[in-house]
Amino acid sequence: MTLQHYLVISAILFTLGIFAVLTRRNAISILMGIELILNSCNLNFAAFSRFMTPSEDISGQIIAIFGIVLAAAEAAVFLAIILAIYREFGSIRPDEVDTLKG
Amino acid sequence: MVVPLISIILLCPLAAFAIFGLLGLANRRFPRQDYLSTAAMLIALACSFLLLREVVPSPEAHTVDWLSLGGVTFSMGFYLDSVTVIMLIVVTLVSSLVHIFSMGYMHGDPRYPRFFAYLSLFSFSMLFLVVSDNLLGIYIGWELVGLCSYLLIGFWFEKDSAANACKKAFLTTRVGDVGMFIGMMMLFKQFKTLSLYGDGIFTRITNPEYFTADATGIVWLSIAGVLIFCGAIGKSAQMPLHTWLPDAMEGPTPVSALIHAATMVAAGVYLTARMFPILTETSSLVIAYVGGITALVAATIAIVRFDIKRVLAYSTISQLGYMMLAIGAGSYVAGLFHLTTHAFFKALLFLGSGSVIHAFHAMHAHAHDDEHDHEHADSEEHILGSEIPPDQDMRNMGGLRHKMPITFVTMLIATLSISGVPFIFSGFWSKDAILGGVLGRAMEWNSAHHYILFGMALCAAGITAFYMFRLIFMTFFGEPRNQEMHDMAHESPKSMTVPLLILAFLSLPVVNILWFNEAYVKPPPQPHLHAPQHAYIAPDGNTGGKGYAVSLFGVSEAVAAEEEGGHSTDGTHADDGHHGHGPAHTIAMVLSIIVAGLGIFLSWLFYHRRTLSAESVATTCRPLYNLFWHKYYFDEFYDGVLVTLTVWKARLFAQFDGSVVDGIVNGVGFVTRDLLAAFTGAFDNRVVDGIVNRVAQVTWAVGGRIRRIQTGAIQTYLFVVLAGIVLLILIFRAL
Amino acid sequence: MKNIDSLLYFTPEILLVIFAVAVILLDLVVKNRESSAVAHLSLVGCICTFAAVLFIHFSFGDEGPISLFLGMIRLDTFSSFFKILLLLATAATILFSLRSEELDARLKGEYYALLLAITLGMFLMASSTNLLMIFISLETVSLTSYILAGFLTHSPRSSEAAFKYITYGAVASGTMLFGLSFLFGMTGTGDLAQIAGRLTELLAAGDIAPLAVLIAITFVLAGVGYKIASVPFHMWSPDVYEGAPIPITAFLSVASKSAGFALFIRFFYTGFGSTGLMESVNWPLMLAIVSALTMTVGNLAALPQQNVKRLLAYSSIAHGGYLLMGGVLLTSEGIGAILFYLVVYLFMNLGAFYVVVLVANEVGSEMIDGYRGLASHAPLVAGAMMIFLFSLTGIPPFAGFFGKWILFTAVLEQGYYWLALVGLLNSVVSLYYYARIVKAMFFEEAGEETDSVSFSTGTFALLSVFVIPTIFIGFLNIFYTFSNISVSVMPMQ
Amino acid sequence: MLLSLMIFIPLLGMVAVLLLPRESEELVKRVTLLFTLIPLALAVYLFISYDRSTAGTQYVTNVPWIDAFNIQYHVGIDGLSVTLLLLTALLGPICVIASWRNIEKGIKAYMALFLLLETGMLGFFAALDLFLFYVFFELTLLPMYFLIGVWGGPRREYAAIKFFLYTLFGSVLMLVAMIAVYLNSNIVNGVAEGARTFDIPTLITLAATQGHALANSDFQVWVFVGFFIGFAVKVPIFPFHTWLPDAHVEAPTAISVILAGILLKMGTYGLVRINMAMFPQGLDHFTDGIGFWGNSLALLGFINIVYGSFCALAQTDFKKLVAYSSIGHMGFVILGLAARNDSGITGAILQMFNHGVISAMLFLLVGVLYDRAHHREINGFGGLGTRMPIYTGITTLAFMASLGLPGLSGFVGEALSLLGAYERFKFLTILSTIGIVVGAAYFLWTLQRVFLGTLNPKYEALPEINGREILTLVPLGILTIVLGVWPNFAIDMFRESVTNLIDVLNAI
Repeated sequence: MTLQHYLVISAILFTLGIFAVLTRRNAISILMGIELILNSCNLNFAAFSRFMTPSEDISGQIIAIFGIVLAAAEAAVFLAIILAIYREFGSIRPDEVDTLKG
Repeated sequence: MVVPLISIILLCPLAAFAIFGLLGLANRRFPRQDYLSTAAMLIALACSFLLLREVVPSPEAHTVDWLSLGGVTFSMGFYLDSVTVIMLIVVTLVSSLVHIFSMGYMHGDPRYPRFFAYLSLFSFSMLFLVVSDNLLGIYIGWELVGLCSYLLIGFWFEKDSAANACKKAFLTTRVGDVGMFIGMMMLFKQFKTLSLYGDGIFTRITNPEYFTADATGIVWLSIAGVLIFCGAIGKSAQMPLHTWLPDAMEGPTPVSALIHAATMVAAGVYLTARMFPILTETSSLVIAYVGGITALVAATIAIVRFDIKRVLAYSTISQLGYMMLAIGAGSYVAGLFHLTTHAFFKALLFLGSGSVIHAFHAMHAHAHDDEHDHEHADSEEHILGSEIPPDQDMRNMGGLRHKMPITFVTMLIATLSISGVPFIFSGFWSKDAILGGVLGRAMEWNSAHHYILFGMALCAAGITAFYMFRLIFMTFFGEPRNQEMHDMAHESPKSMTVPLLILAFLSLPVVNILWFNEAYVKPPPQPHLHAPQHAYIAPDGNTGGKGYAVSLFGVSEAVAAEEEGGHSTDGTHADDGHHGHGPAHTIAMVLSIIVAGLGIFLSWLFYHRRTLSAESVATTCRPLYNLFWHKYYFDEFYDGVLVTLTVWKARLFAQFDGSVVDGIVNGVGFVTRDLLAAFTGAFDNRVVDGIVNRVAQVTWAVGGRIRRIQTGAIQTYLFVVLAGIVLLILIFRAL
Repeated sequence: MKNIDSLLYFTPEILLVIFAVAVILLDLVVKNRESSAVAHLSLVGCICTFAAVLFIHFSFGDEGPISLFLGMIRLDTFSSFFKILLLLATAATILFSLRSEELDARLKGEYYALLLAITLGMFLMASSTNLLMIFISLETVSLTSYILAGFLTHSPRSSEAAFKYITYGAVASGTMLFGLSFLFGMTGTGDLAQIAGRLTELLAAGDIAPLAVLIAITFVLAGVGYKIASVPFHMWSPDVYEGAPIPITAFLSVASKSAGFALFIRFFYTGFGSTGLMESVNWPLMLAIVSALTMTVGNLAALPQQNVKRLLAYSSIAHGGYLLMGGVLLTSEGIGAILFYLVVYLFMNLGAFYVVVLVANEVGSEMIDGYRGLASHAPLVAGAMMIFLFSLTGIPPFAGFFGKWILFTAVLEQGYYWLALVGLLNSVVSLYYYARIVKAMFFEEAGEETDSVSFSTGTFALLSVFVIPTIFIGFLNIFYTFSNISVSVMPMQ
Repeated sequence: MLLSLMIFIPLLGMVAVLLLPRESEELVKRVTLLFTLIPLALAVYLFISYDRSTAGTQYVTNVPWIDAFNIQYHVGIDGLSVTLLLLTALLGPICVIASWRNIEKGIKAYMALFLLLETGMLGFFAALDLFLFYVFFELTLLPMYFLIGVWGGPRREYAAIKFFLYTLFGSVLMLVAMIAVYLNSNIVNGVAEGARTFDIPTLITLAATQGHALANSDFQVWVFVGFFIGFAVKVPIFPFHTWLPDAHVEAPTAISVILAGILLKMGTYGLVRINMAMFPQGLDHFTDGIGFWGNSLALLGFINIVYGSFCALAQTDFKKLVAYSSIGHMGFVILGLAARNDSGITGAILQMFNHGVISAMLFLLVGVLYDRAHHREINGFGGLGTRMPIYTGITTLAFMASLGLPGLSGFVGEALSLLGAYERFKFLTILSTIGIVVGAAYFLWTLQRVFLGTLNPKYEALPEINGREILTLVPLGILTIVLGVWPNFAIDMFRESVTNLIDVLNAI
């Protein structure tokens, strides 16, 4: 497996994530899309750090680790907010949450 | 000695007015404003007589810096020569007499004191105009007298007719003044000064550094001269700006006598005379023609008037035309001579008519309610819209000579004088001098122009005699036509008759000869005209005087002598000058006597013997009568233009935008008002302002659009983000 | 510098952490729900941190920039400047929150703790010089602000704001992270300065395509642009600002914008500042266009607004555009102008929001109509608002004018005449909507007869804290010099 | 020092007024009057003690202000500014007296704003540092905005914001030009040397030195345009004038007086002080009489004169008529300046001063009538001459002065401007004289419709002008007459300055 493979995969992940975020009619799926995006980034970092930098330099992997942590935190907050939305709007369809506009 | 005297002359009337103004501010009145003003005038009169001696040695200018810039300096000052002094005396004299007359005439008017204050202001302005030594000063006085005439014509401003008349007068003269101002600008650009004497225009014109009298130079100078003359056209009511003067008769009669007969309207002549040195052949000719036409036309109009004051008004216009003609034809002295004589007898005529009007006791009615109902208002006048107040309608008069002898006698003298009855009446001499001058010029140059001009002058003379006697006959002779008014009539009080007598005395030649003697009036040289054929206008100076000094004993020799004097400067034309001019005055005198006699005789037949009936003549030559009656349709013309323009306006706005725009003025106004003003006004509202508002609206609308993108749906936002990124990348890929 | 030694220089941040924890603990202890002890404690925290920042600045400032934690964080006057700015904003927000009635009394502890936490995150944003640190700080700030935006329970608007905010923020930061990953990949390092060097070399050598760099930069811009709400990454801000509690809106519009600019400046100037790079990828021009768009969109969209909070949201977008102008210049004058403008903006914008808080408390409305006749029954407040608004417009003699003036001088100096003209015409447009509020306050009468409101002296004291600087900053030398010193240390290729 | 005192005493007055209790209205008015009378006294002192024999600036104060940009607090007066300072200081108390009765609500705020406005105006005429100049220029905006917007007529909000937007638009362009000048102020032959500066006298000398960036003619043309638009809005010059009628009609009397009397002059003063003195080459490009651009400035003057006059002729609202007449009269100023010879410029400056006095009178008079009849429809009156003779008298004086009757001040300025302009632009000047006739037309026509004719029965009981109103009018009336009779009285002040300016203009 060469760097290109990893990059292609992460690119696909990223695109899928964006696609999900733009099209899904369910807040949870949007969250999943976001997770895909973040993970594609992590994959990138890991891959780059493996192929582009000297093997003793693992800063890339470290970034990836942090990325995972932050993604988790983000997911937590997101879910909490989705709960609030559900409480207020009785639905988690993003297109129904549009009282603020103009 | 000169400066203090003149200062007194100027300051007295000014003070009289100032006192009124200042007290008026505090809503107070000087107990006897009339005495105050009259006293001021009398002092001025005395001083003017003192000046009579002062001036003789040599004309001189006394100036102070009035407005000094880095480069140029405008000075104000007095210039004192024989002409100035004559004008001073004429003005102060007539003015004082009018003051006295008014005490009787205006008695009991609610604004009695104000009237005298205005008179004082006017006298001041007029005197300032007369003594000024520079164009700027003249212009200042010029406008100030205009203001006074505005105030005095509109003195009974409750009458709409008066209100209209005063506005018309101011605006019409203002048109002329603008021409004058343009002329002043031209002169200033050329000569870098507006002073006339000292190191002024008249000296710099000889200085090649400022001006060279080559072809272009002369053309330029002619234009400038004519433009300056425009001012005179306005003020002296020459064609085509004469229409305001008859309307000005809405003012009190003493005002008509002082301002619109004796002094202010003569200011135009005075100005032209002052500018004599820079008048070129062309501009002189223009002036002469304007004068001649005016003289003739105005006279013909006067024939058919019934309003006693309007007759006099038109006669004034025509006489002023005479003076212009004289100066235009180079008879400088004759012009000024006629100015002075005319000042007296015309003032006399007006005051006389005033006393007649006063006799009808209608003055107060006159002042307060403008009655539109009186039996004599005939249809034609309704059409014209200008009704004759009954107390001024000659058809109400007649047979007054028994009722008011003094008025009758004095007015008769004046009439004889104006009609040019030889030899004991001043009018004869002055008018004859003009005729002689013009004919002389014609014969000497044998120029067709001057023959034509002479013809005009002659006809005018005849017609003048005719309508003046028509006035006398209709007013004082025959049977009273309106009995109850006739019964009311009575001789006027002393305060009014005394001035009449004095003026009558002044209408005798003797008095005038006192000034037009030997070394007195001298036509100034016209230095820029060095071409030989102009030499006759550049005499050595004392000739003008000589002519009239001896004129009592025989005009022809005198004039011959004058011409000789004229040619002694350059021998070239001495002979034909002699031959050409010897007979000139004789012929002129004979002819003038004949036409005058003819005129008088005819009017005797028409209006006294009634062997001939005016009506029948009128009907036989209807068109001509109508022409005269409608004053050559001048007013109709102006109104017509106005109407058509109004129509255009309507169409124009129909296209401009559907509705009639606010800011369109209704009612009759100045010609340009309805069209241009309303147009620009609307343009300002709709277009200029409109554009601005449109910009605002567009901005706002765009704001609205941007708002709509903000749908509130989060996924739209995200899509915009992605789109934005892609767009940015694409754009900068391209760059 | 090694980690242990770094701790000394890290005192301010440590203090913030300590106080954040302390606030939570105190909140557990205090039983009385009404007491504002917690808030005051967090205020004390701000003050202590402030002292610490000043102490470190004046004791080590002259040693020049110090890099801490193995080059993760950089301590220099630039960061100190922002730290002070941010602390002022935080303190102000805490005071607002004390006076704001819409924030309900429960959950106090967390609220203030979060405020301190977000401040910490911003501190890091202002001073981090490594991709990792940048990303972490950005996320810290974002996550906290999501929570704060949705802090109003039982308020649909607040929740919706939070939802939109997090969705938008997550995608934006995700995109940024993707971009960062490529930067890392191309250069093999996380350190900004080294990235700059490597990129230049590689581009010069032709080992990488300019397009790759362009894409990376654009992705990064997505993250940064979202923080400073620049077109086309601005669309979250009006909704969030409108939905969030007013103090938080104020905080976001000032503090997180400032932090965003700190990050932006560091990132772009250190990371992409090399001339070689700019030859291949002309990002200043890109930013110039972005800033022009941003101010225009912000101002035009603000015109028809009826809700004052939303109006101010758009206005703050517009101001982001003005500030961005300074960022495209690559001159110390440009950055100096940004810093000075941020100081001014802090005072006038916070002031405006404070008045919004007060009016919301009294009238209970955020609509312009609610401001009708304010001048008659609360003249001082109305007057203050008038000053803030005209200062935002940039009318002399208020500070806003001086800020704009320095900004435009810097822009013109670089010959961006079109940009300056756009900016100035925009400020003319902006007058219109600011004046609408003034009009409502001064020219119109209150609908129903409202008895004149009496505010506590404390309110006026706090108000004057914003009014006085808004009037006088422009006339004082010190601020110009301070902002200039702060940029003197910026590495400029 | 004296000058600074004069500038900032009204500001002090503002603080004092704000500290007074809202109830004691009489006290507020008195205090305001006091704080406007002090500057007047100082202005008179300056006017008397000013050394007329030199063109140099006098009473100079110059202290550094913002070192970072080398901005100084630099004030001083030359002949031009001292004249306008006197005018400003004179109109101050007059307007306070004029507002004594007819301001119903918020008299305190009104007076405070008025004092602030006065500081702005005084400072503007005295400023010698470009930045300071601009700050004062803008400082007049805010109070004016509120004075129109709060105390104005029915459409006051529209008028106020319109005025504000117009002026701001103009001044941002001016700001660009100003910054451009600042940035180029230290560049000689392409290399920067020394510090940049905002100091007006320095800049003027720099702009005249060979090889200096400011002396580059293209640069001058562009900067000239920038400043020109800024000032043109204030003057106002067609087509930037449409704010004026609205603002005038809506503003309360005293404020209209200030608008017409002072604010318009700020525009023309700026033209003289900055555009002409600092950018002679730019000026030359627009006034050298060659081609369209060479005549453009004179053309604008001509348009203002004729256009303004005709618009005035079209109005039926008394106040709007006066407003448009102002546009017409400012046209003479532009024409005179375009002539750039001593008679032209002197005429323009005189016209500035005289128009300040006369239009002030006119607006006060309109106010007097409005306070009594509560409308301004010209056709709604008639025959008032019988009812209120004194008022009629004063109005006639003002009208005559305004339509340029010789012997009153209006004439001197117009005549000189025209005389000067004719030397450079024959054709346009001759066309402009139309304005004189039209001017006479609309004033006389108004006079007739309002005062002459039969008395409108509605106004049988109209009270005569009272002492307070006369008190506001008399000083102006006296000035009108004095300056008409003895123009040197004013010209002595700025003759040297004008000569100096012309030397600068001829130097290029």
